[in-house]
Amino acid sequence: MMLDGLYQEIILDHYKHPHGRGLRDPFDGEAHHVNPTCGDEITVRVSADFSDISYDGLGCSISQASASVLHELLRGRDADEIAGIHEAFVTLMQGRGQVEPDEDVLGDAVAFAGVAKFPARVKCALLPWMAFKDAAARAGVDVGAAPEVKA
Amino acid sequence: MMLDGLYQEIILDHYKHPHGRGLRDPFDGEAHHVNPTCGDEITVRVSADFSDISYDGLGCSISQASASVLHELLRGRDADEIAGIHEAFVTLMQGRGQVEPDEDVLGDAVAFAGVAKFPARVKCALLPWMAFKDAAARAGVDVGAAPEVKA
Amino acid sequence: MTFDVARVRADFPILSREVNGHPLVYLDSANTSQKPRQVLEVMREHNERHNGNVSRSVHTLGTEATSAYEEARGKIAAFVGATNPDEIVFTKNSTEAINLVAHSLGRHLSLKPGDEVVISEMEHHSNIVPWQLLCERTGATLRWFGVTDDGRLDESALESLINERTKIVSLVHMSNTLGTINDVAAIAERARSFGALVMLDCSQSVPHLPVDVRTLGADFIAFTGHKMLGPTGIGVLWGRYELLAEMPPFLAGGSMIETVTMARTTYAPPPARFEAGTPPIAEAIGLGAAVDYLNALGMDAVHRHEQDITSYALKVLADVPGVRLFGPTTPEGRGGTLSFDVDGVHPHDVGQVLDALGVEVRVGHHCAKPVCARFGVPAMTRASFYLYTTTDEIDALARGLDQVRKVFA
Amino acid sequence: MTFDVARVRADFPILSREVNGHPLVYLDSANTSQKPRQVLEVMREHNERHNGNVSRSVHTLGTEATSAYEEARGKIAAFVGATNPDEIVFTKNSTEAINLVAHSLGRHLSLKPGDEVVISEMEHHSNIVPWQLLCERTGATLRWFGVTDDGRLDESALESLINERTKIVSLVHMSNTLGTINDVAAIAERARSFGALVMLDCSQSVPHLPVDVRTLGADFIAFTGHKMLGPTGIGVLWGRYELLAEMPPFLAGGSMIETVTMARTTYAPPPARFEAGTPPIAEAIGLGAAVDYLNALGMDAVHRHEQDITSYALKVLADVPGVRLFGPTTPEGRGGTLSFDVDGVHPHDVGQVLDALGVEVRVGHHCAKPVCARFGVPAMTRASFYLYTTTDEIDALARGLDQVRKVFA
Ligand SMILES: Cc1ncc(COP(=O)(O)O)c(C=O)c1O
Ligand SMILES: Cc1ncc(COP(=O)(O)O)c(C=O)c1O
Repeated sequence: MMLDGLYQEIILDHYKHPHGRGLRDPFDGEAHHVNPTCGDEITVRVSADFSDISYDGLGCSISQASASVLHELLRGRDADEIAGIHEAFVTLMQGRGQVEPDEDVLGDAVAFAGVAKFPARVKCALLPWMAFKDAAARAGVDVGAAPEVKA
Repeated sequence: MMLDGLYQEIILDHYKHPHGRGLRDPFDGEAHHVNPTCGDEITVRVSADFSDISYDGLGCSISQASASVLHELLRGRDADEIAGIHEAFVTLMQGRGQVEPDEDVLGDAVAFAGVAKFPARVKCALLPWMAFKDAAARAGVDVGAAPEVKA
Repeated sequence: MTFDVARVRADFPILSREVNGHPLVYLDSANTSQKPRQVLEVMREHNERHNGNVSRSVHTLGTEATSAYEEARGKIAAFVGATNPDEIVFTKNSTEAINLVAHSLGRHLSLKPGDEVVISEMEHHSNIVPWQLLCERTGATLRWFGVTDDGRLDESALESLINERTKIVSLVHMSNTLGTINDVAAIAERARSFGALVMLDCSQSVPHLPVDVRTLGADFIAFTGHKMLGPTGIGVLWGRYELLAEMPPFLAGGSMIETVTMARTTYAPPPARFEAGTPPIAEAIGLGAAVDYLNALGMDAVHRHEQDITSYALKVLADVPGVRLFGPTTPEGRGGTLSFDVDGVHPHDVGQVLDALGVEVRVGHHCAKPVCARFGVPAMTRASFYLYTTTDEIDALARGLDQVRKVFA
Repeated sequence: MTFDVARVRADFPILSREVNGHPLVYLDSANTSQKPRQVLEVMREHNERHNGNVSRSVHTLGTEATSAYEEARGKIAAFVGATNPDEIVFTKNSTEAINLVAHSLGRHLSLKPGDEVVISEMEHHSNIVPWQLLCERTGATLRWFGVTDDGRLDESALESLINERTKIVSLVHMSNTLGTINDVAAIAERARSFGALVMLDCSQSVPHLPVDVRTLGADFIAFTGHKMLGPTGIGVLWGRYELLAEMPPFLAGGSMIETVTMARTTYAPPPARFEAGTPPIAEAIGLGAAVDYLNALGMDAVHRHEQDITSYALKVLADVPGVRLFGPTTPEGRGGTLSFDVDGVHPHDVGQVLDALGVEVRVGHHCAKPVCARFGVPAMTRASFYLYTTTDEIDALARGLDQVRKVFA
């Protein structure tokens, strides 16, 4: 696959200068996810009111930038908004490049539209979002149905 | 493979009118052999002086005729003669149709020359001979080295 | 539309060859089927253009291979009515699929003395020996359904055979010797009422009839690529996802793990958990193409064609003197696999004479010795049909049997 | 005669394709190799002319298929110096071969608490997890050799690691990540002195260097078809015949039996005992053709060519800024598999940028997480070579790495 659309400036920026990185206390839910094929790892912590979302991880530019964007986009929102954004991001990622992203909803995350055309990288982009969802569930907040993500 | 040479008159005769068939007492060694691919079975009994060789079995024309011929050919001979004939028969069967049989040594068994061209049937022809060899060994008589027969 | 067998045959290169100077009459499809050009071409194209290892690479070849492999999984899932492709585990053959369940489910259920596993006398060795070994390892008891004189599963002992001790029931869906198609609804229902799990050996049914796991009543089914127009080296286990998700791994190694340290390993979810090492990639893709081929004809049409051929063959064989059929004598509840005895002639000799005439049948115990024992014979001759079989070929078989009787008169 | 790499390349159809608008530069042969026309043609010919099931039929097709299958066994035996073809067991891949030994030998030796199994930190997951599971099943203890900073097997603890409790030692012959070729003579000798058995995972060595089981010092070796120009779906276990003959079966079913009743089964001698069900027939025949291909070139020549390429690549990579090599930095005692880190860029991103330039390398943990852990990285980028690799391709890799650094500057 050509690189067009994969390494958007926004993604590289978030990768090189991640926002909100580092695990912080206090938190209400934490989840650690691993991508078994490539070894990428992420830990996400959330407070039940989403006033903070902190994370740390090892991984490629896509997964790391995705975590940074998630932090920016979801922190401080309420559960309903978060559920909507979460669903929009998952739909975008699973759309094989056929889904038109809504910048009003997704903000910087629209930069990931190109990733959806790289099946091997979709999992990278989704990794922080899946870990976030689990962490939220452990904090007692349901942010929407689990998508079927193939390992 | 065409049938030329497989179903010789002699073989069909021995099959339809087997010589010396049926298990008899007394005996000094007995062996039961099975061909796992086709289910053919044979039991052979020998007295240590080879004054009798008796057998019973279930199987195709080739294996049954071979037992009948073996009975005719080996009964009443001494161990050395038997070892020679045994070896000649095994060599013939494993020769892929390239070995010229010696009628003075093999008698009716020369009719099996054609069988050697049918790899799937060589085991049928050899079955009684292998059982005989084991039975002789159990009677305390060694009639030659075991050939490598593929199951 | 009638089934155009001539057009089907044109897709199978091997069917135009000769054997011993006669046109090939291939009546051994229950042993292994022939493969259409379409399947061979897809595999060749894969190997020549898209070969890479799966699930391991981000590169283009690896991504193409992975997509094709997973697409095949999806096609095969749909073919047997599975709604979730992840319920399809690729193995090397049916036999591995059954062994996988015997090992993994045996551990999952912690089988122990007092527990019972139920099979039948009609099974292929591949659905007998894995359970014998499981019982040896665990101390569980193996029990089995008998077979009636007309070759049907004998359900008369159902109530005593399936009881509160029963943990696993594994039965053949269509017998590879008798041709019997088992309606296992009553057995499966009773098994379920005692919480036992049900496996069906569909090695002979999936190739020949529409099979839908949603209505079959089974928890697991096994089938094998080479009997359904696909290549050798590929088999399939379908299992209910919740069950697979609870079961421990069987074969272990690359690609089935979540994370590995020297001290401890955790495992990937199904199907990856059960696909250790590099899978038969081109073979899975070939099987996907076989399923495309069968779908294009329609499994109903394939089955109908075989029913027609079977009816014809049953009539023709009934007229050959000295032929005794094992198994159902009418086409109801049976498939196109006819095993028989020729009076006074050993099956080996029957097969040999037929082969001299280009007619390829299987002779022997058909990996089902207990069936032979049940009918008191050491071996049988078997003619088995598929979508490319013609009535002319049945006639050639009958002429061949006349020849057999002449040689051994 | 010099090795004519252009002529070799002409035999591999895939090498003329483009990837993302660039000529394919395939540097992932340690993952899976490409296949020459000659192998694909033999398989096609088999499927189109001689397809039948093996070891089960007297008919012509079955006999032809059986002969071809057994001939392949003979070729493969000769290829690794085995004098008896019956020491070759066909499996679906290396992973199955290792699992077979772990299960069957584990039972044969009645492994129990107090016994020890020894592997190394350099193993592929397929030579780790089967032994972990064996130890779980039996209570035996798993121990392992470490890896030195320069990527060699650390034999300093040899005396404590191999002792009177050691029952099985299983080591990789050539590492799939570090490229290290292990001379296991000292370890094998010590193992033997305590009566322990030695298995070598030759998945990476048999494809690339002359391997002779008569001088290797091992009791079992495993290797896999798809890494040595053969098809997917076929692997090989070689074992000393006397050992195989004593070992109980692993997978059970058709073709591995001597006789079966419902109550009890006896087993065929090796190799049939370990080949349950319909084997990967066409795949074994394809692997036989791959061996013919390698023999025609000569494994010495293949190895020499790869040594040349490796020397060249080691030099070129040493000059790329920010590249850190894992494993031996000189061509001595290593094969053509180079894993490295690009400073500040995750391997996934390295691989993606290279792929955009048509350069196919593997990125990730290479099914060897403990090696990554040993060197303190979650993943590596790996370029691996074979008989068709050219110095131009190494140059393309170096240019690609420059591009990687530009994108992530
Ligand atoms: C060293 C080593 N061992 C074992 C394996 C497993 O081989 P396969 O995946 O063919 O079972 C591989 C390759 O994947 C390998 O490189
Ligand atoms: C009913 C049945 N079960 C299992 C098998 C085993 O299939 P495979 O040999 O492909 O594992 C066969 C065919 O050989 C069969 O007919």
